[in-house]
Amino acid sequence: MSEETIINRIKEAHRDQIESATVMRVKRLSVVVKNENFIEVAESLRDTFGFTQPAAGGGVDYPSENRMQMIYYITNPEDKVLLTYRINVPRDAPKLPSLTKVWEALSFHEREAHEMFGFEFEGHPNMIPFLLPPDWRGGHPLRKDFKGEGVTE
Amino acid sequence: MTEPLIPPDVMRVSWGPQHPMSGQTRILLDIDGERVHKIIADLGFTHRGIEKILENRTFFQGVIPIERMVMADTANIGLGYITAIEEALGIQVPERAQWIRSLLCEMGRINSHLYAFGLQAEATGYFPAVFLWTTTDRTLLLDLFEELTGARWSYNFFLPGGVYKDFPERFQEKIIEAVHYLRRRFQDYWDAMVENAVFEMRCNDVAVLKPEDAIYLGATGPVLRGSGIAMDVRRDEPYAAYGDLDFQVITEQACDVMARTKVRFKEIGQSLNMMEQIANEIPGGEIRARASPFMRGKEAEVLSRVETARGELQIHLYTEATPNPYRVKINSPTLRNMYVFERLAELNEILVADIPVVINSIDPWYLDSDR
Amino acid sequence: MVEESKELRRNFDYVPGSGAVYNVIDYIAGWARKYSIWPIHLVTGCCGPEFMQTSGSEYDMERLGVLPFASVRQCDCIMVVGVLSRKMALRVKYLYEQMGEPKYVVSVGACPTGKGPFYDSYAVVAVDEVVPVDVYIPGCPPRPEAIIQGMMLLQEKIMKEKRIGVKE
Amino acid sequence: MDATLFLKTAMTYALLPANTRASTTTFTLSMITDFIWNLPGYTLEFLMFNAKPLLQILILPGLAFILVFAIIAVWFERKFLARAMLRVGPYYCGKRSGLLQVFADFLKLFMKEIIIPKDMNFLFFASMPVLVSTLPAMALILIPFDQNWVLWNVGSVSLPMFFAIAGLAPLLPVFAGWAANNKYTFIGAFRVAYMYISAEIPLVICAASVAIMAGSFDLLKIVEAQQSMWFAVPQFLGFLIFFLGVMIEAERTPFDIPVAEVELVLGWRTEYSGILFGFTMMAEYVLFQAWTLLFITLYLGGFNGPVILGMTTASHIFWLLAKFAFIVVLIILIRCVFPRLRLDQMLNLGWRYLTPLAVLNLVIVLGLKVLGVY
Repeated sequence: MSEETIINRIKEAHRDQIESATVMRVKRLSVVVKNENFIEVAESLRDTFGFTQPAAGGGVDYPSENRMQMIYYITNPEDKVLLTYRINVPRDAPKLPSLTKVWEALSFHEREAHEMFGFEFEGHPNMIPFLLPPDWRGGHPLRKDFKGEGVTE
Repeated sequence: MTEPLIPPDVMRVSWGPQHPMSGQTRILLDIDGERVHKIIADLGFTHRGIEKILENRTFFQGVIPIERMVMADTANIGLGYITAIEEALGIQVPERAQWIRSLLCEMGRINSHLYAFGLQAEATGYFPAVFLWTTTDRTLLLDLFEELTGARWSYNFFLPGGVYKDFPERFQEKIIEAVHYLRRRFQDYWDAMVENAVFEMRCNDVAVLKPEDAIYLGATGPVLRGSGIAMDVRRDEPYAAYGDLDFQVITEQACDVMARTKVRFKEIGQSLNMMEQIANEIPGGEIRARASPFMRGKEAEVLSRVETARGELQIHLYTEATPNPYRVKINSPTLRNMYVFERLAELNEILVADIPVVINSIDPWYLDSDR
Repeated sequence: MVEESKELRRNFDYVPGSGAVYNVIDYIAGWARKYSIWPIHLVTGCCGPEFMQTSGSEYDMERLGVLPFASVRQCDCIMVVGVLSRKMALRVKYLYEQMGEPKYVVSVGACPTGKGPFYDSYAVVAVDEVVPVDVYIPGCPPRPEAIIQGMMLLQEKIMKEKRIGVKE
Repeated sequence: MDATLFLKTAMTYALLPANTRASTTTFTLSMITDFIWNLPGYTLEFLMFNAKPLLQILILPGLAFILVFAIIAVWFERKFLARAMLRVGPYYCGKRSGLLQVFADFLKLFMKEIIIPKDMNFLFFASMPVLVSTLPAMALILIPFDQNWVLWNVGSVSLPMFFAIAGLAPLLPVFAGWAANNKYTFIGAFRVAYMYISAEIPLVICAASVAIMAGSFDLLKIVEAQQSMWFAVPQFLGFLIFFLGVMIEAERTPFDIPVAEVELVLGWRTEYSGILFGFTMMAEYVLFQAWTLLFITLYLGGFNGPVILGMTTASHIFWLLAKFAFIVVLIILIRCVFPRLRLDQMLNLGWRYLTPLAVLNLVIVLGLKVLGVY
């Protein structure tokens, strides 16, 4: 299946549930989802479109637009296509449901995004500190307004 | 780390970060007798914040911190970042430079796989014979690296637009000599490790990872190929000179620790073939396109993939009209494989004695997973 | 410890020839410690492979009697190999405190010495912020020759150390 | 207080008479000569009458033999393994051979601070390293080096006596591991318990079949019965089983499961520091020595061998030591070649293979006895 076919089929299936679906380049797809349909579209991507292999997840901070974007990287092991599955959340209340129910291997990446950006994942089974020291008080390092060093006590 | 609760009737053992075999991580084991019920990985002991550091470096400077992610495999890691920059900035790379890059990447892969099964040998208690043989053979590779790039581990040899310099004199012949020597040595390793009866007892049918689990848990690299799934970025979307090189994607059907070790062994054979092919067939021409060290980016978003020795490395690069990137997201292979390791105890029966063998079968490099 | 030793020395001063005996014991102890440095198996960062090469065949640190050992109780040297993050720094401190008394710290590489290429990182500390350091070995990563020279410097330092068992 | 300080204090008190401490006195050689002259008159006679047992205690099966063996074995093992790893091994300590390396290590351990963890049982923790290296040494003195060179000749019960003493040795690591109150030592201690039980039963059966063949439990008689042919020939099966058993009992590499370094740090020895750790290292070699000597006595003809230059006792001792050296080198060589077994595989080996085969060996011996071959 070519990239355009996949994108068109995704658009057909979830016309109202996604904000945009584009082909970035060869073998790279991008789907931006609306917040309320986050889990359903993910399940459909996994079951119908064959994006069964999760690779990673991480965020991007846009302070000027007052939003943060959480990106999940999902692979289709048959077509070898990499899909970035994105969701925009407001910067001051970055709440979103956890995707570990759909792809459980994203657990580590959500824990990382939680401490690096401050995303709140609802329903994550094991939200404990991951990369930073347990007594970290310095805020979220990968946000654009993070300055200087973290403070540990 | 605020630890999860300890269930009744098990003992929780903290394994690392100071332990002969643990590397730079801490693993909590819930054990009952010799049986391991649950593995909890506590990462972050080598977290340096490379993603944040890269935001404060220019494109040329950024190669230095990112190469420190995997010291045994710096060529592949550096190439991931460099290809992302080239794609974002629209730089074309001459063909000869691509071939030199592939050569260095394959040598790095051999270097890294040597490290992996040297440690695997040590993990089974095979300390004397094989573990330090690998260091002996690695000196040969390191001398070649030093001759070509001037450094033993962290070359900083790839630049946006090409490579730093061309082959020195008689370098091609030296590569072919090295390939012949290493082929002979790998036969020794194969005989001493894979065909050793006790080593087989330790590795066969340990930590079986079924293909569907491997995909679902997000395994990558030799772990995935050891479960019989032929996924390799070099083949799926060729970068550097891999489109012109002949190689096979190695898979093993046994899905256990031994299968992963065998995959690494056979991949080294493929890498040696590629080294020979590059030394014989490398095209002439320029080695570097013009690119200013102070170049500015343009607004772009690039997602590059390369196949490192541990698996697929993805670098998601956001650039703006500034000399440094806006955001670099590094999706490291070890972090994906560490989750597989955490779940292996629930999929299989694993004993305490198997833990070092199993953790080395995924070939972890914690500096890679922690960034 | 220091006071105890000083008091003992004072008692000794009444005995003629005691200084010579004392020096002989010191010499033997220094010689034994010099040739039997057991660093602990602790790799904190990315100079690990180069450390392995140093233990390997071409350079072979065991020639000097340097034998990496498993448990902290039996060791007398921490080689901080590679970058030291905040999370690991706490562990290095614990290990230093758990080690038996004549104990030394060697900082291998640019990162533990002065943060190296991660100078502006939020998560990296230099090793001398955590534990006292005896020898610094620069390089990123240092060549095996440099590591061996560092260990030889440590040996010299141990040999010169008077009143062994006491760190003043 | 570390050992250096202890040593210095001891010297202060030894050199000075009690009433004159901390005052200026002249210390002369005459103090030593006076001490010797003032010894009771029977001292010299006591020494002369007991010269042989004293020599045995101090030199051959006793102290010097054990220490020299431990030193040479450690040195040889380190050099030999280094060769197998394509390295040189210890080199600078002791004029380019590394021979003094072991002395340096021992002295350093002796002068190191001893750390007593907070939550341990002091009595067991501190006594076990000493006991664990002395108990196997007591089994060692039963081994005959010649007809008239047996330190402790208990006559017809020496083989059971050996098993009684050496069988106690595995208990001590269990106590030590429990006393240290550390999870790794705890796991290591239980591995010791599992392993020895599975290994000792085939060993005892094999030893019993040797005793049946020789017609006596006396180690001396067993050796004499092998004058024409070593028992390794008719009991080849038992020979192999006992060889494996020796490696298991001595915790040599394919079976060094209780102290598996990459799994359990150092097993039951993890918490020991300073000279206490030195004792546990020493224990490994004493145990190795005792079981290897028993193995040679039972299967390889003990001290039997051609007499050289008419010196019967000396050549007997020479042959025993030569066989001993051969077996030790063989066992160290095996360390270079095999990875470690897992505990369950080891138990499988002990119960499913070694024990039935040992019984089979016993049956063969009984058959030979009944047929009158022996």
